[in-house]
Amino acid sequence: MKYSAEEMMTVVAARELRDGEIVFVGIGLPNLACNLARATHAPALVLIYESGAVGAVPERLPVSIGDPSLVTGSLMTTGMADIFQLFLQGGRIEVGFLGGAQIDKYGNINTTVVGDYAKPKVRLPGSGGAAEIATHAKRTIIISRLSTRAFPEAVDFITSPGNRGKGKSRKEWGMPGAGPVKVITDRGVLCASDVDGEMELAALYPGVVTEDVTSRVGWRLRVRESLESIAPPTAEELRLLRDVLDPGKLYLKGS
Amino acid sequence: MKYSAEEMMTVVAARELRDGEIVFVGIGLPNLACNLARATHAPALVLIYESGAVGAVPERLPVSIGDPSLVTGSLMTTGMADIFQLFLQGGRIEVGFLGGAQIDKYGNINTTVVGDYAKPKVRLPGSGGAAEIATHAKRTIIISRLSTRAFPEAVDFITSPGNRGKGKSRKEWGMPGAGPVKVITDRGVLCASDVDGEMELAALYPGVVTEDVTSRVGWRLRVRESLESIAPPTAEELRLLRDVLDPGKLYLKGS
Amino acid sequence: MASGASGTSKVVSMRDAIARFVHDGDTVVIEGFTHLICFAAGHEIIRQKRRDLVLCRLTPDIIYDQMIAAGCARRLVFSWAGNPGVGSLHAFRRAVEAGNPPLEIEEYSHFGMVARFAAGAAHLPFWPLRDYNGTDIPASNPRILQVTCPFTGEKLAAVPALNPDVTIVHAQRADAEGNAQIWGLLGVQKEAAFASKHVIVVVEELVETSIVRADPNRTLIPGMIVDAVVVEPWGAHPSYSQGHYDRDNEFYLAWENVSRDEKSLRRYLDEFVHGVEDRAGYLAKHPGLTERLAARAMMCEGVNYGY
Amino acid sequence: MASGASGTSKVVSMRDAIARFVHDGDTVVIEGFTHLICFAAGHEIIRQKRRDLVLCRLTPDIIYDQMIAAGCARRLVFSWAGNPGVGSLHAFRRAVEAGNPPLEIEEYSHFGMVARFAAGAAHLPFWPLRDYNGTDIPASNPRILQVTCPFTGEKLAAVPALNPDVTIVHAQRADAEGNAQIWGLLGVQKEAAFASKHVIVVVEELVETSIVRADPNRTLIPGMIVDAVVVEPWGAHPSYSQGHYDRDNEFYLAWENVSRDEKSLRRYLDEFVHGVEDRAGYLAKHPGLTERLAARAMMCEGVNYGY
Repeated sequence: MKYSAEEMMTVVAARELRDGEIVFVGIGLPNLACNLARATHAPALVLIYESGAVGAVPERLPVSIGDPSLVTGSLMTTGMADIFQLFLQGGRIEVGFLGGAQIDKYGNINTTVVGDYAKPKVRLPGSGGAAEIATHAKRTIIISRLSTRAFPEAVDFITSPGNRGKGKSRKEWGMPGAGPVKVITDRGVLCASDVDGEMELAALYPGVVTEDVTSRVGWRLRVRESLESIAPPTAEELRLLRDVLDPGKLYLKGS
Repeated sequence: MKYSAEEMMTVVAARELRDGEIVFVGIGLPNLACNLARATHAPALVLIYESGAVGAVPERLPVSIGDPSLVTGSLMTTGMADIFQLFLQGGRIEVGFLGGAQIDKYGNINTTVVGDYAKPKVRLPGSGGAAEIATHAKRTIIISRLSTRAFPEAVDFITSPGNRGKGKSRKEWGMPGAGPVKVITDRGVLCASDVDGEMELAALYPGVVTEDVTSRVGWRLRVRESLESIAPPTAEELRLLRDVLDPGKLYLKGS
Repeated sequence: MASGASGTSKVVSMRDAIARFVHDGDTVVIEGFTHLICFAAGHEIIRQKRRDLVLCRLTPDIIYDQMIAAGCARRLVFSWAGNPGVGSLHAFRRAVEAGNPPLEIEEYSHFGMVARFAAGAAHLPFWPLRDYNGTDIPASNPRILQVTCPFTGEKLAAVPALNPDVTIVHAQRADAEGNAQIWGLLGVQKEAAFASKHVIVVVEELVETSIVRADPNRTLIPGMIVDAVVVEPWGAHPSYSQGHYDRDNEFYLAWENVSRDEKSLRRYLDEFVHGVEDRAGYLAKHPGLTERLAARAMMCEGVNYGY
Repeated sequence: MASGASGTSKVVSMRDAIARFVHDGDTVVIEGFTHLICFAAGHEIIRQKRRDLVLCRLTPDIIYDQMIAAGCARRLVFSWAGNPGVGSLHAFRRAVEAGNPPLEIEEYSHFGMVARFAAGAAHLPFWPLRDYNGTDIPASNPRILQVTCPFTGEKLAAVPALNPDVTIVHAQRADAEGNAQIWGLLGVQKEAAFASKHVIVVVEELVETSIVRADPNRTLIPGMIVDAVVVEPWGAHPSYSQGHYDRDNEFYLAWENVSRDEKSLRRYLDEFVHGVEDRAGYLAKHPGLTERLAARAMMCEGVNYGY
């Protein structure tokens, strides 16, 4: 069965989630991945959105993180001070999903500017809640398509902290969470080194060879000795994505 | 018409309130005074209780500051963090009522201990929200029966700050509110000096002479040159108190 | 700490909840400002003879007076220790004035206690507040310090985070996973629960999750931070539950005489705490109580969550 | 600042509210996270040609993009400047990337903005948060400093209080004194309103005070801090009001093309902002809108406030 890169990324992200976990969700693929996980192995997943919805069960695919469908039927809807102070800073979030225009070898993410901050070539939206998710979630998972532009050795601006930045490790900075443990790309998965937090190629998708990944990363990517090979989406996963979860192709545009 | 000391104190306190003011209310006489003011010249008074009820309109006399009748029909019921941070510290409270076991010449109040803190002769309940009311309300009014025991020159323990304490004036301490501007007693009213914040005899009730007050205060009480004489309760004020507001003599026990 | 959603029920008996989550030496919070004070939990702690507890609460109220008299407490952290609307807590006073039994105290104002819970809930080491200038409060408590504002140079009071081992919250209703809804006075229950390693939610009514989900703004405590749910109607008596029953003011008035004398207090505990097995037994000893205090219906309208 | 209760109505037209409470050079907040963003107020500010405003908001959204394009803003204080779910705010990008028009920016994360409002509301000079370590954010903004915990010695991030001249909050309903009830997403509206010198509440429905008093836990903003009440149904379009109407996603998608070109953006403002007198005129230009977006009914049950 043929499938798209987005479908594969969504499936891989869904499989990362364990039943009952508390997930801080953004819009787009992470949202779909959570829905897929809930429909398969993790029915008790708790979805939290920075907008204030806790335990959301949206009846439609939310078009923004403040979609009314996230509120209706949620377990709790509260103010943003609670979300950032009690849930995130309070250490209650187990998994956070992040993406960004640039991701570097330590998983630092830039969503602020391309170029110089004072005179940017491209002005991006900025942090939103990403800096806090990256700081406080017990672990974060980055999702991004590979390209040398998106994966420079060092990002132009660190919006969300990775495993090492500004000369110190997360531990030295005293950051609570474990940081970005994985980067799910369109060709394989990078995992953070236990030793120094650098991202290493750890798994490949079907039909992908090592060079397909290393050539699309802007630094000399470390490759683990034994690479995992990740199973393609099952027929059931694809059926759920295509027929149930995103039949209007709101997120899976390329499929 | 005869009337009791409590009735007079309640009437004098009620007259201190201006229509539309936001009043932080305790239980007992202040509560009754607010109800009397609402029933006479100040129908738009807003009552706030530290328990979280804002704009309360209790259908019965509340027996505690957390009485359910304060919630039912209130304009807003919220958590105590809001009450202390947004309403009190936020500077939204115009008048606060306070009482205490000991009140000194600067309006410092003790509700903590009689005697030494570590080895108290009498252990009192402590601050509750009184320290914050005294610090943040735009002005406070103290209500207390006179006695040399209740009005020592210096209190055993400053629970709620008055106009001068621990060697500094309110202004030097940087306290936002004006502090205790009046002490309403059972025989007359003391007012804070504009110069140094010391309480001075400013007004007498009908039939009371200066010595009736000065002899019941534990320091050499300053007496203003021209003493106001305060009108007794009107027939209407007494009717409201006795027939409408406290017919069961819950607060006006002595009447 | 409760972690994630079990998908399974957390409903247990009060006996099991206390046995499992309250241990000798623990820092324990039973919160609720006048409203929703869980006397049922306090009584079970007394029955299970817990010792050396650090009891924290803004207003110790009658329930902590009973726990102090029963010898459960090593230390009291509080901001107003009285019988609200009545007068003294005499067991507390005997402990502080005469060391009978010995009791350490650690004292704040209400705002100070609120701030300690807020810091604990937000995983901050301290909370800043404009307070205590010109008072003897900081000198009486070495845990009240000052913090300097990095912008203005102002010195503000600071209190440290309070992170209890267990917080017990009484709620009008919750589902089996502990998603708890409270209306009326909210006190500091949210902050105390989020600050705590473990949370026990005690409810008047166990409801389907669909009831909670129908009005998510009413949820004060999410099930993800709750360890146990105990269904205990009338569990807050003589405190009250808005919409269920009124405060038993007669009881508060009577406590003055019960607690003034050590022996009569002990007789009270013998009969109404040790002398019963659980809350049902307690209620059986109060005939007519539920009729006397049951709330009349004053329903508000619902709102529209549609889109 | 609104002071006390007038006992009289604060209801005025949007034109009068903006004329009276929004002045050139003011620090202005129109809050609402996705939900309840008061476009009607933003349009009136554009019509009244306010200049040199310091616009603050977590997510500038389309409304601030329009105000920037219209030349109202001197400075933008924010944490996420995008078209939510779509992409860029092009007027904002033109201003920042090409100085067209010139715009100062002051940038935080969401938590930083929440914390600034929280400090302002609580009358504290700063708010502490665990944030920004290992990032370039503090170096880009001199108003992010550090504060030292007096108990642990830890260094935390600190942001200064934000106290706007005026905050505009859209609510589902309020009474004539401005006691406002909001359900669904609450954003930072409470903090922003309490932090502000003046507050304008704009409502979908003006209700009797008895409706507010029937469910006091639903009140987010008390009338005592409100200066003006404007009744403006559909005033949040293309944003939404839970229980009244859905978000107009088509509009958000279309904005990408409208705003990408300076001239087409100006044509939009000419037709839909300057070209109408008020919200009624705006709605008249969108036939079928109310039918397309009206919410279906999903009422929750009420609760019992009796005792």
